[in-house]
Amino acid sequence: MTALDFSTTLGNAWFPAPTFTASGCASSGRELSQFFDLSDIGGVVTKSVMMKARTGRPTPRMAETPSGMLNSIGLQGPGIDAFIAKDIPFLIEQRSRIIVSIAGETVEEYSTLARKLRSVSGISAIEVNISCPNVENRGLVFACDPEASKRVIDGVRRTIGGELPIIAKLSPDVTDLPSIARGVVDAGADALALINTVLGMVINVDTMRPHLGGKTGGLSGPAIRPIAVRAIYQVHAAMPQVPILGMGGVTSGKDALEMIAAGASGISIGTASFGNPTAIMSIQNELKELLVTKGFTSMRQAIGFAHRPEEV
Amino acid sequence: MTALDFSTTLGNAWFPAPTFTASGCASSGRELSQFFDLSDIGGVVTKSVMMKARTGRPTPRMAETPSGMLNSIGLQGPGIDAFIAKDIPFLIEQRSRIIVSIAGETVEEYSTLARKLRSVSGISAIEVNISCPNVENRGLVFACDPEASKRVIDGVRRTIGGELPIIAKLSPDVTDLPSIARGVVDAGADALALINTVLGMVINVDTMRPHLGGKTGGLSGPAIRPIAVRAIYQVHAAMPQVPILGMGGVTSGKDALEMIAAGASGISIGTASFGNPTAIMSIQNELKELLVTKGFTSMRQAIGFAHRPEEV
Amino acid sequence: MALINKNASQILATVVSNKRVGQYHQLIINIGDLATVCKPGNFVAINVGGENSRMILRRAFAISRVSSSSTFGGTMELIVAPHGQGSKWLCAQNEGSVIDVIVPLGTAFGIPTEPVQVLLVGGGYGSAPLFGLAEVLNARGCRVDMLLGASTASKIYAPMEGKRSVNSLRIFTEDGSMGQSGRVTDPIRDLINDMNIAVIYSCGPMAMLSAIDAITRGTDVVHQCAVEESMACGIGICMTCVLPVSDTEGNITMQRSCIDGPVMDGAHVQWDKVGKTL
Amino acid sequence: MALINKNASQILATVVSNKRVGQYHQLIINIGDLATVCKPGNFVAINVGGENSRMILRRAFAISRVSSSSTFGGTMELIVAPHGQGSKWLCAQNEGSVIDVIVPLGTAFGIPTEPVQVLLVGGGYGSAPLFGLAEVLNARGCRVDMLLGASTASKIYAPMEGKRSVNSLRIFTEDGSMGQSGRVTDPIRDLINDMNIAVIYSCGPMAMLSAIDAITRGTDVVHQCAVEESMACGIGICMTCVLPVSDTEGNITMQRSCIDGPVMDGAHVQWDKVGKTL
Ligand SMILES: Cc1cc2nc3c(=O)[nH]c(=O)nc-3n(C[C@H](O)[C@H](O)[C@H](O)COP(=O)(O)OP(=O)(O)OC[C@H]3O[C@@H](n4cnc5c(N)ncnc54)[C@H](O)[C@@H]3O)c2cc1C
Ligand SMILES: Cc1cc2nc3c(=O)[nH]c(=O)nc-3n(C[C@H](O)[C@H](O)[C@H](O)COP(=O)(O)OP(=O)(O)OC[C@H]3O[C@@H](n4cnc5c(N)ncnc54)[C@H](O)[C@@H]3O)c2cc1C
Ligand SMILES: Cc1cc2nc3c(=O)[nH]c(=O)nc-3n(C[C@H](O)[C@H](O)[C@H](O)COP(=O)(O)O)c2cc1C
Ligand SMILES: Cc1cc2nc3c(=O)[nH]c(=O)nc-3n(C[C@H](O)[C@H](O)[C@H](O)COP(=O)(O)O)c2cc1C
Ligand code: FES
Ligand code: FES
Repeated sequence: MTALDFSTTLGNAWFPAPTFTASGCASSGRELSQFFDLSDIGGVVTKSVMMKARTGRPTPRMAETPSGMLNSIGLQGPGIDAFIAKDIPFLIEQRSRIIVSIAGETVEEYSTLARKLRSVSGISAIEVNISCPNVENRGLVFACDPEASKRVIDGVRRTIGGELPIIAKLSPDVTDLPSIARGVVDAGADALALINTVLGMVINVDTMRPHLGGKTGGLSGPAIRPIAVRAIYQVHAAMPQVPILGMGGVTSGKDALEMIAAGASGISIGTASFGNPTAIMSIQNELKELLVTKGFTSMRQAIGFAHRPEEV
Repeated sequence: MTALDFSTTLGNAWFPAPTFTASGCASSGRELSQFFDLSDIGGVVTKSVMMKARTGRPTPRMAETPSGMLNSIGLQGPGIDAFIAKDIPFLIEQRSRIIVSIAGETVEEYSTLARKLRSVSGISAIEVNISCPNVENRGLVFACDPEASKRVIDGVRRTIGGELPIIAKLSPDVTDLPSIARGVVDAGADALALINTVLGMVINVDTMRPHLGGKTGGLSGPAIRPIAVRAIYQVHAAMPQVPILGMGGVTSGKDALEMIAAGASGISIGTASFGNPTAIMSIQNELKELLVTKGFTSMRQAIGFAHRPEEV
Repeated sequence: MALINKNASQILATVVSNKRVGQYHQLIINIGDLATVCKPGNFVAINVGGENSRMILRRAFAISRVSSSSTFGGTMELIVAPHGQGSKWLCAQNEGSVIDVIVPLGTAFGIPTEPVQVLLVGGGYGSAPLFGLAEVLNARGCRVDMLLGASTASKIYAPMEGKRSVNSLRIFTEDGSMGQSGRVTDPIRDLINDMNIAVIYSCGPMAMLSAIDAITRGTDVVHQCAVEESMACGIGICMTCVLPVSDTEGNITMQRSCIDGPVMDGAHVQWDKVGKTL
Repeated sequence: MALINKNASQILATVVSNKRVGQYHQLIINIGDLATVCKPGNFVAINVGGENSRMILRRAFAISRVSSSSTFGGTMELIVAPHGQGSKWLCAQNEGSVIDVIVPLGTAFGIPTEPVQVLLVGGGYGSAPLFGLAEVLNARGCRVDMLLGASTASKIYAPMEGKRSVNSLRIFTEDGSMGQSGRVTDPIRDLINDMNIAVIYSCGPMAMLSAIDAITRGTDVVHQCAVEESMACGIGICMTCVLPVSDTEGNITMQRSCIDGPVMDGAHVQWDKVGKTL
């Protein structure tokens, strides 16, 4: 087997592998560390953390759908202080690369979270999950509002300074994704995470009511993969220089390669880990093998390959 | 079995059953008529017809995806004149209720299509497929542009007069579906068809290029059902008085009931017919049985049921 | 807490037998040496639907019993109700089928260090893990009494050989088709008063567990219950399976039933807040 | 045209046998009386992946032969290459498996009314429908010569008994592992010149069909080819399976290979425009 350079970069952060957990699908890594060594993957993207501890939405919080699932967790979590005190040290001890995902209810809250993280060492990047309701604007999701998206990223950028890469995580539930993407890049995002879940609903025909406690939920898993690939392709076409952390239904090395060819520099694996705790490890191995078989000597050569004109 | 009133209305059009073909998934009915009697279902929604004959997009035009498929047909069709001359008479002969779907490239073209159809008898309603690129506005899809959507429906309404119900078919690929829906209803739509396909892409990892000739395609089938149910629920919550023709991944009577509970007055069945030519017949039978089992005496009692406050 | 699954492995396991028992299927599955690390109260997570399945999530099943046989090596027993698509698929797997399981998962029942009197209460297939538990308790010298309930006779799971480890077994059906007519919770209050019960172990529908909690509240009886919530991952990473639980300081937090459970202290679970916004 | 499928039925059919033949699987499937309405060139559409399948579309397979046996009633034979998930699933179905098929579909090969000389050209599993066709042509009194080609020996499907109905059979492999080394299209031009061939019947990869068209163009030889395009529905309602075809007036339209085909007049297919925007 020829030597394959499997590493990737997101902004100025370097990772030995392009395969990450997806935020909210690995908690803070502790549970998965019982199934594989966290330092063997590209990195852990932690569950979006907010200022205060949150209990989240009522149950049921999940519903399986054809080749997918809905979740409505409501960002249950310990709050930023407990997270920094307990979770970061654990991950550092495991020699895991860390991407911290943050979520807020106001533009200000995002900046405050960034301020708290600024002085924490051992973090490779910050993922800013803007698919949250903005309490200052009728609960309209930040990521669905170009202006609010920009303000959030701008605030985080100013607070955090120029060092730590900022990955803005966008929602696919918008009319014009490339323009939202351009807005947050202009505001200071170094990279983009695509895609967050798609808004969905299941009605329980026994009760004839929405099945989830939170009524609507986020659709994830293989069902949404074609939507994710399209989103990555569209955004990469518009801004080929901006690195993308791709996600949405990746379950195999082939799926990961699809996203890389569409324009992703890294891949997050979420729902697949629910079905198989070691999914990331096997996806990593399959992806490596595929790249080598296809004659690539570095993963990065494959990024955005699908955009090249066909050789005749 | 207690008598069940299975009929429904969309605007002032009455149908003996709430189950229809989906536009583009039954051609003009001829081929399916070899598998069941077209007069046994609610009605046939014909493939969106344009002014001129069109050859459509290059092949491959389809890709199967997990629990779904992508298509990129590009509105291949015979043009309105040939359609009126050949397809309508066949459907009338079969005693099928007919909903004609129209598609245009300009606001004007939609009105012209409506004018052509105004004098044709035997049509129950017109479905206006506004998920088409607007050549007058950088190819931006009408349904993604609130103003253009309204103008199309307004033009069709003025041309067609007050008799024939207009069903505006919307795309889910928008930030704020209820507001687009409200716009077209204000402009004169009597009902809404929800949802058209979701924009997606598959990359062929052998060629490392987009698999479809048209690069992107429309995602349909069970994979998108949770998105469709959410769309119907949202729009019905905003405008409970506006009838909705629901669609997106319905394959069973249970799926149909989910959509009815979310707020649909009728159901179109598309992709399911590809897997099973008699899908509509079985869905109809299953839905009837479910409604009776649940004690409904009329389908219409179930419309929007999921919005009612829970009895305690 | 977080290392609760350190013995868990994902393996391809062969179905050794599949028998219908009333409305359930008894499945014996070969899990080799993993049988030795399974404790009563642990569960397994199984891939369903085969290779091309549209079902992407595993299904959880309580381990009813484990044993090591010379023919098959270590095996585990599951009692499965054919409920929806996934459990129906599992019930359709015949001898020789190979299934993908993760085992053992979750927090097991706590076993008293002293030979105390205990009461085991099972509802429906919830009785399954109680027989394995009874063996362990019996070996500890505990007096083990058991109550089983269901709506009807065919939903009572009470194997002959299981009765060996219990001092008494009473059965309740709502329609009176087997044992006494009534609910399995009916006699508990009297039993607590009449006998010196230290621990109640329960497994069954949430309503049953909650009813037992209401009975034990204010008494000295410890209530170890195995809860059942919808689980997407079964290993603690998704946060779908949560229940409101109070900690020692009385703070209520949402705890994961897959990893902080399924066995929980009934007195800590906030039964009235399950499924509500906190 | 549109009533091409009036004999088609959706049925649950039992697999009678499944044998490996080189790189293919030969499946014999019981379709009862429907066998009597199947014609050479027709195809079947099969549900794949079982009840919980994430594969929602049927897969198309050419009917290789039909026969009526006293033991099983009418059966059809398919020759299946285990290619992707769907065909692999089909190849894994054993004797006794019940599968959901729609049969027969599509336009069959046109049979000459006179006993003319014909050439049958098959590539890979494309040879499958040619043996059933040869029987019919032979019965009509036609002289039937056959050329089969593939990349390598294990991809040649040429059953012993199939040879009964052909006057000659020549095999070509690209790697020379069976028959002559070379392409199946190599000898066609000479054969047309040397023999009085009225019709070429072909089935195989699109590139092969297109090459045959290039050879027959300008000659009197009729080219009946069975095309293969990705099909979502197989019954003419989805418009995914189209090919550019010229009508008698020379207008080029996109025709459905499932219903206006799969057998088409090779001279009408616009081979250079396949997969292009018109
Ligand atoms: C810890 C635990 C132990 C269990 N032990 C047993 C057992 O020993 N025997 C047994 O028959 N069943 C047991 N169950 C329930 C079993 O997991 C469900 O019957 C099964 O998940 C239903 O899946 P399905 O595909 O048949 O139904 P579906 O209706 O298709 O399920 C759809 C989804 O909802 C979830 N779901 C549905 N019903 C339940 C439920 N009642 N509880 C949890 N999740 C649900 C499933 O995980 C699935 O993702 C247990 C569940 C848990 C959480
Ligand atoms: C009229 C017709 C006759 C055929 N006859 C035979 C036969 O006799 N023996 C045989 O082995 N195969 C035959 N095929 C091809 C067979 O249908 C494909 O091998 C099969 O569809 C591949 O499915 P899969 O799930 O294995 O592959 P996948 O790669 O999973 O297929 C994915 C999707 O692409 C489509 N697709 C992929 N490859 C092809 C292809 N080559 N042609 C058409 N659609 C494709 C499938 O329909 C499916 O929807 C025929 C195809 C057609 C259209
Ligand atoms: C249970 C669950 C919880 C999630 N929580 C978060 C979260 O806290 N923050 C976030 O940015 N995304 C969250 N996501 C979205 C995922 O990170 C990911 O974007 C999405 O699920 C698509 O990837 P997948 O199909 O691989 O899961 C969550 C997804 C799931 C299924
Ligand atoms: C092959 C194909 C062609 C379609 N063509 C049209 C069309 O011409 N006009 C239209 O309004 N919708 C068209 N649609 C969308 C369907 O009418 C329907 O909205 C969508 O497929 C979701 O329903 P389903 O999942 O039941 O297929 C098409 C869908 C498919 C799969
Ligand atoms: S099931 Fe995922 S955390 Fe419990
Ligand atoms: S496969 Fe659908 S029209 Fe031919």
